[in-house]
Amino acid sequence: MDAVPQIVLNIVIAGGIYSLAALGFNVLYSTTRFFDLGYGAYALVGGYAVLCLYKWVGINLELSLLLGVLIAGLTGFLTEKIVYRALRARRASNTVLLIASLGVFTLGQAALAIFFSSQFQSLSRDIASQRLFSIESGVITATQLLILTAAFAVMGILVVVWRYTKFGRAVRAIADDEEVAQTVGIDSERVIGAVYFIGAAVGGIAGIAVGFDMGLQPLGMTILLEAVIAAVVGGIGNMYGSVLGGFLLALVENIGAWQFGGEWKFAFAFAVLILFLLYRPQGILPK
Amino acid sequence: MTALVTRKLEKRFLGVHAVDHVDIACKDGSITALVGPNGSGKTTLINTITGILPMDGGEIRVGERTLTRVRPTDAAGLGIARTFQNTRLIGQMSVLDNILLALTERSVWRALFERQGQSHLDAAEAVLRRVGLSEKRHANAEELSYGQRKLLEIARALSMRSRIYFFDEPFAGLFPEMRKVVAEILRELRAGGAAVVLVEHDMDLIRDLADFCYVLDSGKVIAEGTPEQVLKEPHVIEAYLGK
Amino acid sequence: MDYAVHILTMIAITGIAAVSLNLLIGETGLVSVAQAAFAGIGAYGMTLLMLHAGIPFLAAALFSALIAGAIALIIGAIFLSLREVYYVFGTVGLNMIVWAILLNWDSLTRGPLGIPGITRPEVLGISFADNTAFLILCAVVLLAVFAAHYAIMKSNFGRVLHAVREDEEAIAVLGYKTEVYKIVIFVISAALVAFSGSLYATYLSYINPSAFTVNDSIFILAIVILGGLGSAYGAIVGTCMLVGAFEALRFIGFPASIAGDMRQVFYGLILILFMLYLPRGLFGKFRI
Amino acid sequence: MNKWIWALIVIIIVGLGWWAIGFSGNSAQSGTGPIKIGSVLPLTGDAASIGTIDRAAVEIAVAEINAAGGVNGRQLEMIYEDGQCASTAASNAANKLMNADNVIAIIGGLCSTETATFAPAAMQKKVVVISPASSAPNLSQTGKYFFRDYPSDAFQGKFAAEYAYNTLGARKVAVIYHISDWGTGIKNVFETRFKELGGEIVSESGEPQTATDYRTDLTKAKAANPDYIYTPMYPQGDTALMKQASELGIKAKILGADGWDDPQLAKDAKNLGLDILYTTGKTGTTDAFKQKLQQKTKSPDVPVGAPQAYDAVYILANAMKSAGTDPDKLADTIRATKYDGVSGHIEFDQNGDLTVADYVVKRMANGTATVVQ
Repeated sequence: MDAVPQIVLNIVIAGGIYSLAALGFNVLYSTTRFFDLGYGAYALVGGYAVLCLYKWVGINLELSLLLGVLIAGLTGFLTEKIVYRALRARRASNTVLLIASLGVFTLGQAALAIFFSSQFQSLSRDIASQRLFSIESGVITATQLLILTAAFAVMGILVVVWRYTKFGRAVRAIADDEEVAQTVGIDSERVIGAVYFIGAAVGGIAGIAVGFDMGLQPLGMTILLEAVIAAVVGGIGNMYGSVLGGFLLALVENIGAWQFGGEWKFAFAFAVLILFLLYRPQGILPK
Repeated sequence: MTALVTRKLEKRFLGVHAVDHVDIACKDGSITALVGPNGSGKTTLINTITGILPMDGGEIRVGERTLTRVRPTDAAGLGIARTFQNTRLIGQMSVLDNILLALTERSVWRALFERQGQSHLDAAEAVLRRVGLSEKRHANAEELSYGQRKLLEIARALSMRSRIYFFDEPFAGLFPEMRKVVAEILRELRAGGAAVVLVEHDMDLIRDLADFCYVLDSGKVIAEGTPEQVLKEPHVIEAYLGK
Repeated sequence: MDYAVHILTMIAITGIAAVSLNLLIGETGLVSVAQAAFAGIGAYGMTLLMLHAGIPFLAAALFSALIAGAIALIIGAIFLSLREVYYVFGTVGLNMIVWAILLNWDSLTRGPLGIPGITRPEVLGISFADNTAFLILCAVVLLAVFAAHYAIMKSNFGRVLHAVREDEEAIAVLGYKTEVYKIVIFVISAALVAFSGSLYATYLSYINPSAFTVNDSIFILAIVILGGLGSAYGAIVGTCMLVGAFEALRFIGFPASIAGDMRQVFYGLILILFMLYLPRGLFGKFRI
Repeated sequence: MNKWIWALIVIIIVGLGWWAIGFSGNSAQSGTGPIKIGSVLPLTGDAASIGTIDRAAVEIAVAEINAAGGVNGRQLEMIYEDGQCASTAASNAANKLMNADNVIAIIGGLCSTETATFAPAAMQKKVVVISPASSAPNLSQTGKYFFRDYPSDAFQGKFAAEYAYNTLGARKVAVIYHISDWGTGIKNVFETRFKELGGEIVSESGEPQTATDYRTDLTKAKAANPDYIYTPMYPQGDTALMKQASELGIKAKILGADGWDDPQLAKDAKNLGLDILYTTGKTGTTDAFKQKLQQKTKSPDVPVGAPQAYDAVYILANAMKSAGTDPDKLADTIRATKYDGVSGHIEFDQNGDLTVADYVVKRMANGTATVVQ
């Protein structure tokens, strides 16, 4: 079975992207305890921002990547400021916040479809010039390696920021109990705004990764589902968990696709999620 | 006959014992008071007994059944009715409907095919008159004052016609003449053979109503006995006044 | 004239789905993004029974509603023990899985090719081939669902649902097995929406998985939010506006090329703006 | 209580409003005014990239006919509605065209999902339907007023199977296909025919139309080391498939369907080191038409259905010149039409399908696609 190395590489490649998506979602959910479905839109904004800057305006790659991530972060920040802050100030219930976030998702996705058309567009300018690295009979391209390193780099940065900086402590305090954190003098509004910026920015990186590796379409549901499943399975509130969840999800999807065909990929991913929700809702690695 | 007994009941929050190996007994036809300063674990104790909070250790014996786990839906089955320190009523529902919830059939199938009968309405009318809320019957619960909401919760508990009642600071926020009505209701329940558990920190009420008394401090029972005995004990006074 | 009949028929069919969803979101506070999945089960169930087993429309529709209810019973029992937010995400997953099954189980559902040639119903000897007659049938079924909604909410069961909506634990302490109540209303709602699927199938005479996606569930959710939580007639008004008003856009020369996406933008806006400024919706009776 | 009354008012307004619109739109086609024709194509949603360009082709044809005096002096008025490649949207769109605009004929459904949804109603309403791209086999039994100048999958699947087995000598074929009425349709016919000839399908895996990750499917296909990989997929899936196939170093040759007939794909395939063949309709697509289309859409794509849509308008116009607007006469005239258009020679059988559907095979090499057979 000479395909095994390639399958392993497929899992590793997909795992990288899923981990990035999960890390961003984990940042948002573990702090605000709120399931923001709009996350799917922030990720897409990242990808499309780079498409617009890099391919249409023609800015050089590194700058457009940076701007793309910032724009995605800004989208998340503004959405929190305009929509969610008002709702939270009114002590709105989780249901209200969830429905509003579903609105943000639908609106974001449709707006992108109008501006960028619903056609499939790839970010990589010249498809063929990838430097390839072959391990046994499996092959991985330069972009994919870059995405992998980005995933672990982002995880590392987040772990360091969350654990060792004053900002990180403030975020964890809010994650435990927002009121208590406020009494201790943490300006929770500003911190949550910053957390939203970071979470959406990481989501943007994931969107860009998908754009380069496979291609962009104004369908945010795929990346949203992957992010949520990986984050929950891996363990909400635990950065290592998100990366573990990302690779686990990639493993299950690829094995499922291998044995039963690609069309059942989503069904498998959801089956895993539901199993975890029932028997281990806190995920593999504890908070 | 003791209606309900707890043996080494425990409830921990992040390792801290809110309820620390508590043994209490509530006899039928008597008013048992749980006394103690704020934050001594009185409310946590009855939340654990009535299943709102899952217990972390010990057991509860009701009649001959011994339980190490109580879920909220089990409370009524064990013959327990209760009120809450800060009321948990259905705010956007009328006063009458809040009472009917306690009167009508619990089983899903009967509920689906039945509407409240005249007997339910009469019973509701009676209990609302008893707590002086008759003319408020069509108002939404959230429109009532704090005291009125407390009374509505007491009325809801009465409608359960249970064997064991937990009242969590039922007198808070009531006008003096309503405090007399509630005290009378407690005495009636006791006379009717029910086991009444009263959480209160107003010593005059305790001396007036309670047959037996447990004093709690930071999750432990530090004294038990009749109100007179308990109030004389030095460490009780110190626990009360010292803080 | 026939176009008006078509739109009113679509309003009636979608209205059935909206009223049944209101039982969940409006009355019980259970957000479900799987209504289109159960409509799909109803549509495919009825069609397969009618075409392969030769069962007449009415029996097939009733039976497919039972099938949808049975599936809802199993799914409900599993999902409703999940915490509120995960439950909602479970319903999104359910819709994705049902759509994937309809799309990929070629031997049963012919997958993307869909099932053509669904004949118009013959109920009690009356043929509903004529569109106006079919509209009346849809209106009757909508009224029946509306009446069922009214009866449920007027019964003791309805009062308990409203209590579950606001403070489930406080009601549990009174001795109500709230899990069972939630499962039963989940099953009833799934069975009722299956009828909208059956009517949709006979009306168009062709069904295909593209009509039962998560986006369709989001559309019905937007209708109920617009119409107002906790009011059946609000759901119908919401349907009139979102189905009726939107079709009118075709006449104002709204550029067809972006009309589809503009609708999605509009649904998104409704969900956001109503949650911000009018959580009760237009005719809702419950402030979530 | 007043809420209830308000709700009733809104319901009545919307209901009556529709009733009124219904009545006003009832103006039958007056003998002299412009002839109203409808078009249902996916302008948004999954197949929007193809639908928008097919619409451009229809616009060019209508403009040309009107410039040349229209039909017996009457101008053609084309009304475009969005089918979204989904059944509910297509039904609403077609219903509006048939019942509010009272169109004589409809050019469209691109996806078979759209056509299969509104065609039965069109047959009842005696509206002629000419579909430029719906290839699902079951549409052949639609009815008297249904035509399609695009070969049914049955032809293309069979042709590809025979070509692969006889000419290419392939014995073991892996299949990667798009799960859609078009993709699944061709796949089913191809597999049955290929097995009849004695070939073997070594692996089969489908992906939704919007999928972007084909790595697992390719790995599975590679592991079965087939002679050829048959890929009936839409253009966007082909781009991703090619890229990932070259990344995975797939050596097996690729045989595509007409979804690959797209100049952009040929350019992308230039230096991917892949041997790609694909079958497509024998379209003598004149370069003149391609220029006109590319100039109007400002995009190099000439996707599936564009030439057919252009021809469909001409066939309809020519038939109306002699048969007028009576549906039955019109249908019989179209059925008898023999027309050489930009999409090739067109003749209809009694089902409204093309009688002759011959295909060519093209190979993608250094940036362009050249006919092989």
